Amino acid sequence: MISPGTMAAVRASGAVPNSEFLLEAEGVRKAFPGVVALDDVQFKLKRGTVHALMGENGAGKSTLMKILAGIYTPDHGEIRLRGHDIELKSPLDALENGIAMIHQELNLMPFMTVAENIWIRREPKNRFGFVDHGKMRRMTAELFKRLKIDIDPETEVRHLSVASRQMVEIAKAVSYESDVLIMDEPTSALTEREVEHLFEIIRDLRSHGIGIVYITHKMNELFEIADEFSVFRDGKYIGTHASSDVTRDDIIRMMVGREITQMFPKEEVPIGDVVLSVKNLTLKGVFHDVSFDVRAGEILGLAGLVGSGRSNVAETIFGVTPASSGTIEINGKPVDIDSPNTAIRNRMAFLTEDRKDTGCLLILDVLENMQIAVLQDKFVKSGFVQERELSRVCEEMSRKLRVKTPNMYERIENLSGGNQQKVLIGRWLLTNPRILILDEPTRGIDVGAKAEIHRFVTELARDGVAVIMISSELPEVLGMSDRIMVMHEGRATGFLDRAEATQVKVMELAAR
Amino acid sequence: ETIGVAMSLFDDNWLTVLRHGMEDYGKTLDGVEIQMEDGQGDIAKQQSQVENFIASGVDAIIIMLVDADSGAAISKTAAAAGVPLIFVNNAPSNVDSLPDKQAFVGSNEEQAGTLETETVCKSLGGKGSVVILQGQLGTTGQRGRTKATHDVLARPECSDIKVLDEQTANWMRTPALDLVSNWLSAGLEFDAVIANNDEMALGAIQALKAAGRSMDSVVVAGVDATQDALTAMQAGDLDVTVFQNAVGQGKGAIDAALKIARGETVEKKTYIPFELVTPENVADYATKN
Amino acid sequence: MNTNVTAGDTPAGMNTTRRRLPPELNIFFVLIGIALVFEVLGWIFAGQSFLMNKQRLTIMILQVSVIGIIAIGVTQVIITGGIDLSSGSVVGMTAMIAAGFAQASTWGRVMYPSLTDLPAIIPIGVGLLIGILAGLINGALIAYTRIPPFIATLGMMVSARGVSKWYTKGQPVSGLTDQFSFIGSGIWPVVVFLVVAAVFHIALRYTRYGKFTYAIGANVQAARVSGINVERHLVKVYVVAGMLAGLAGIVTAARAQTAQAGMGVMYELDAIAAAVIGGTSLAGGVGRITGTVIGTVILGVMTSGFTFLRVDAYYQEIIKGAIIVAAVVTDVYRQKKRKV
Amino acid sequence: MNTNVTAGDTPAGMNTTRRRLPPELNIFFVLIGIALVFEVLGWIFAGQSFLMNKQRLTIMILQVSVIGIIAIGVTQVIITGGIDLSSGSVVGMTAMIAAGFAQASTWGRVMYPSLTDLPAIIPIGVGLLIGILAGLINGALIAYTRIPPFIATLGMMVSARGVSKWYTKGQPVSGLTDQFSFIGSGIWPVVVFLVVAAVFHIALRYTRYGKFTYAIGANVQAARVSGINVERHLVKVYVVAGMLAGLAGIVTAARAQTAQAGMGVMYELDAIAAAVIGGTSLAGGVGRITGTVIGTVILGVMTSGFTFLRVDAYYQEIIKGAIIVAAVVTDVYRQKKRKV
Ligand SMILES: Nc1ncnc2c1ncn2[C@@H]1O[C@H](COP(=O)(O)OP(=O)(O)OP(=O)(O)O)[C@@H](O)[C@H]1O
Ligand SMILES: Nc1ncnc2c1ncn2[C@@H]1O[C@H](COP(=O)(O)OP(=O)(O)OP(=O)(O)O)[C@@H](O)[C@H]1O
Ligand SMILES: [Mg+2]
Ligand SMILES: [Mg+2]
Repeated sequence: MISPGTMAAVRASGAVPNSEFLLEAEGVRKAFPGVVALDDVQFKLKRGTVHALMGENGAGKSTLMKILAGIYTPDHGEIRLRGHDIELKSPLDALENGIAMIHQELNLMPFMTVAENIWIRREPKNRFGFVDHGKMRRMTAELFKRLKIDIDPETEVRHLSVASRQMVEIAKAVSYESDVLIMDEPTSALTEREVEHLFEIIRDLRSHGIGIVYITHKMNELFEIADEFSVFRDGKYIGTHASSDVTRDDIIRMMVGREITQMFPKEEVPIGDVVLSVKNLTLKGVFHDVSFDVRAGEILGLAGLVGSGRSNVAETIFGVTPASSGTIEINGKPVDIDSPNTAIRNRMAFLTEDRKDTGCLLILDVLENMQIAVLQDKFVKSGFVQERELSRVCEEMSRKLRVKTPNMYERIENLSGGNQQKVLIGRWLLTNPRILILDEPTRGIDVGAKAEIHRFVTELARDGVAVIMISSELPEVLGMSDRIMVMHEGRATGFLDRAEATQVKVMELAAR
Repeated sequence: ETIGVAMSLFDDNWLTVLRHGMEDYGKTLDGVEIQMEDGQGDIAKQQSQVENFIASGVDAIIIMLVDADSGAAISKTAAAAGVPLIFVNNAPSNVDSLPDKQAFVGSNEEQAGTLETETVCKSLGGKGSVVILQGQLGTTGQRGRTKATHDVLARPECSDIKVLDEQTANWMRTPALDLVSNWLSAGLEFDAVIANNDEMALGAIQALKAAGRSMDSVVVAGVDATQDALTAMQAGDLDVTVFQNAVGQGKGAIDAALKIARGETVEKKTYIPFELVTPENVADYATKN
Repeated sequence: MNTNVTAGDTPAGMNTTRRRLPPELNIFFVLIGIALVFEVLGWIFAGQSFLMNKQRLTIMILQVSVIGIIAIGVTQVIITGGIDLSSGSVVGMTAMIAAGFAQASTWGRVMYPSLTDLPAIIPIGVGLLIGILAGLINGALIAYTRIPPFIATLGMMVSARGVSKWYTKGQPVSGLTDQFSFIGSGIWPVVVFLVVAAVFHIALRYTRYGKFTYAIGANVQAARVSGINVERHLVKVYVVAGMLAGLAGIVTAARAQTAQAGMGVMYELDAIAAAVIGGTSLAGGVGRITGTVIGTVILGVMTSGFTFLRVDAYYQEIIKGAIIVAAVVTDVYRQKKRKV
Repeated sequence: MNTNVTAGDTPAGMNTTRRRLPPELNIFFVLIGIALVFEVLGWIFAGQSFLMNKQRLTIMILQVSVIGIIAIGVTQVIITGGIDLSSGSVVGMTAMIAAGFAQASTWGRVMYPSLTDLPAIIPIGVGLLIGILAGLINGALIAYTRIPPFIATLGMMVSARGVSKWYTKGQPVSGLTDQFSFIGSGIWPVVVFLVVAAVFHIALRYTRYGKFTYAIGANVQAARVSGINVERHLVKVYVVAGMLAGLAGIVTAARAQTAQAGMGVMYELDAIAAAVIGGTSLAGGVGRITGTVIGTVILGVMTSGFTFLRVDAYYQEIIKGAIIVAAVVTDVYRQKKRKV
């Protein structure tokens, strides 16, 4: 085995040895308390290819990638870089050896500027040894120009939307000019336009001989960008194939171990009375004059580009950011929703788009995460929580949602992203809402679970729940909604009925 | 024999002299072991230290009270356990009704304030203006000494002396330095500084010097007669301080403790008087504290 | 549609054992370890047992009861992600004010000559009210003006200390009635401490109050979106902390049979230390009353142990600092080991 | 294919203006406000100007220079998301030890009779070294054992205070050489403070050291995956904080021309308060030296102002607490307003 330092030096000298595979992992095992995340898996990445990694939530994809990026050390197993055994002891080792990674959870410093975030540890210095902010800005601008990203390098990251942050992460990873670029669900926060744009970047990198690992739950992306793909299931390696050789159903079968016949199990259910009526809702400087009705049993889809204000409308309806003007009526009665507390009392539920910031109680366990909202008015007797009853209900819910967790007492931060999402959905379903607002409900969710969630939404609609669903995945919006409201720059630009809605029509309204 | 000594505070100059006095005297006695605890100015802590002494089975306890009024409770605790208890320096509020096996050896805080203020009054000729530097507010020394200062200034012969301001400098030199500097910058014109202790008096001297005041034009008084203070007095900066016989009090306390522990009787109250120190007699005190 | 997805097949409940091993077990072992070290050293240097002494066992807890009572309130505050620097000063302030209503007519200098020999319930009520008021101010400032808890409670710390000094211009308040002093006599402070601990152990684990406290500390935004009225809950938590500091002030005054402006100085640090030693995380969301009780007892055992072994006072602090660090290092290390 | 991603959805121009208006401007206005209040009250009650007095302006800063020097170190520590409770005790410890090497042979009771009249550089070097050592222990404990900074520095706080008491068994160390005392004379402490402030202002904003400090505080996970050696950097930051506490100890001893075991007690709180008033967030990632300097000066202005107006000592603390809270409330409120 040669040391990471030696490899780094070799790489720096430009005399990069040739071998068939850029990066190989073999016999890798990694266990966490209560879970074997990876069990004797292998993975081989060729240069100049995009290699997709597929698998259900919790299959171990991110764990393997984190091992390759030097964040976790495997319990055992070998990693070979350009044919040489290597031991990656820290992220720095990985970076110096030309392995860069875009993490599934965003990893930026909110109070620092975009430029500072990108060049951290590699800041250009002037001749006095001080950081040269001017040069740093120019370097960022250049990078952004090359990647065709339009973000001000001087903005503090905390002011950026999730999508913009994701683009910054991508730019940062690219800036390392590494040979191996790992992308863990880079598009989960992006809309079609940015996705296309990202693919352009990826193709360019691939043509320069860079090997790219690409993790996604979006099947269509796989066929568009990946050359080959590997599938993991329950921490085990299932197989590797060229993406041209297989069909979508084959892959799903490999991942899930069964067929998934119906992607959007939309059911026609009788539409009832207007449950939620929003009139001229305005949040100064953010969105204006938004009006719409949602009826019992109806699913209203909200479509639009990133930053069009869909999430803001949802937040305002739920009382997170109370409106500056306009009215909200529930069952025909005007209500003043000044806080989420009031919203819940009016039997609303709201699954937020950013599960890390506004969803998960990361350090608490699955049970506590699931029960927190329902405690507002149920399962509490004279202040005391009815633990046994509540645990039973929560366990039932997590079984129904197929949450993959060692037990209900596992910290939610140890769950894979998709499973976290399921717990949060469970949190809201427990409250038995009449109005359900879902903001990107299937972000980062695997195909099996996605179908599962869609089925739930359908069932709720059948039970007469009024649903508002925000999604950046057009097929999802088109597939699930009875009606679609399209937003553009803080205004509702149009409504489309299920029958008339098409991808093209939505995009026209969204980009107007 | 083991004697547990509960001191109110370790980081105070005069108390350090008292502490060392006891330790040194203890070493000269055969078979006597002294165990010191630092109450850090907290009466509850001190109370617990006494209880811990009792649990550890010491033969007698000497206590320098954080506050006079907490003496009653401690007195009760020791009496209940039958362990001899000597109050040193700071008299408990129940000093006139001490139970068996308990006694007091020490001084009266007010006397210190009285001595220093009388001298200041005399050197000002009964008129002028003064500022008062108080110790940490609420402590026995601050209360007793400040009260005595006011009492003296209320006497007819000193009634022309005006108190311009009184503030706390927490017994310490730097806060006193800052405080007096602030006073000077506010244009306060005073003829004397009466400080609750020497450290603060020394801080005042530094401030006055920094502001260019001639040290002859202002009377500075402190209490304790610490080494630094005596040096300052010899240099002509400090005008008045008050000597309190730390070594004498410590020795007296240990002797009393041993006597009671051996079943002998002792005086219930022993007052060791303060002594005035001025440039005239400073030489006599050079090595005493 | 097919249903048997592989996902839910780890039955929930498989690993319930993990919950049954509470994290404060580690620090409990540390406590036992420290006690045993003193026991062994006791036989070697003092020729007697450290632990087999009923009187000492009582004192160990007695002397930290007041710290413990505060620490329980502070633990809740820290779980919400806040901090309370004012508890020590509030102890002093309530001690002074409560004692003013607890004086016996036989005493020479009473504060309120017409209000002597009152039943103990009155000064106790007054003390608790003062504590609640202080907590209310802290809580309201933190919840509604959004200033950092550090600053709000620092302000209260400085101001409350000022109030204690100003209240009687530094004079101690003594000559308290026997009825009032009773709460501080014998092992009553220990009883108060343990009852309070039991009550809040239950409150934190089995009530909605507790669940909300943890949720706010874990992620305040998520807690808000989940419908918790974060502001109102924070006020409650600080009020509870204030009330417990008030209770601690009453016990302190009753125990010393006097109240003084300097009472409770730096207790806030000991209380926070007890909580953190006991596993409460200053980042919020994590902490248990049992841990805090153990942390408090560790402080008490150290104090008694030092006196017992006649450790020179000059060294006590140096060693105390080192033991606090070592205790937490051991805890962290053990927890890490168990995790892997 | 369309190229311009809509990402920069907050118009870029708006943000640049935000950048150009530094956040500490708010607290600067608060400072001005406080000073003006004293100015007006001065004319009313004292018949003179508060600010138009060169001497007072010097003292305002002079009396908080030592707090300021510590606060600069503490600011960096807080930016990393940590805390340093030991700074006050380290001031005391270094003052004692450094002063031992700064005694003049003319003094009666010197600690090291063979080491008198040494050039000032030696005690200064010793003091800085002691500070660095304390910081090294803090940093190493925090970085490598992963115990909370609160506990590590609390341990150091207690131990260092113990060391100061033990070092000379409570005796003050006096009779310092003129050369040594010089650093504490006149406005030299202010000069030291401002030079240190300038150096670390630059270090935090224009060096990698600074960038790493902010990065760790803002998101330690992100810092780690960006290849920063978090542990090594944390050690550096605590060493710097220790060194500055050491420097503060030297200045304190030089200024008082003596060293005493009780020096620096509670300075850590003032230092943290100065940093937090100046806008440093205890959650990490946010803070600036300029803000800390302003926070420090606010503390100084208050002290001078109280003496100037001859506010009764018994009320000073009550008011001081309220002003600290009000200053930060104003700051938070102004910042919120500007945001909308
Ligand atoms: N730090 C950790 N501690 C404990 N368990 C963990 C930890 N990280 C991951 N796991 C567990 O390891 C398994 C694999 O997780 P991983 O994040 O690799 O899944 P994934 O394939 O990336 O899923 P997703 O598609 O949802 O992102 C999961 O069961 C998860 O709960
Ligand atoms: N300048 C900004 N400062 C702070 N937060 C912002 C800013 N701009 C957007 N956000 C936040 O980012 C999130 C996304 O809001 P946006 O208006 O982009 O909603 P959207 O149309 O749903 O877009 P997306 O598809 O990204 O969710 C919201 O929570 C919003 O508050
Ligand atoms: Mg993943
Ligand atoms: Mg959104």
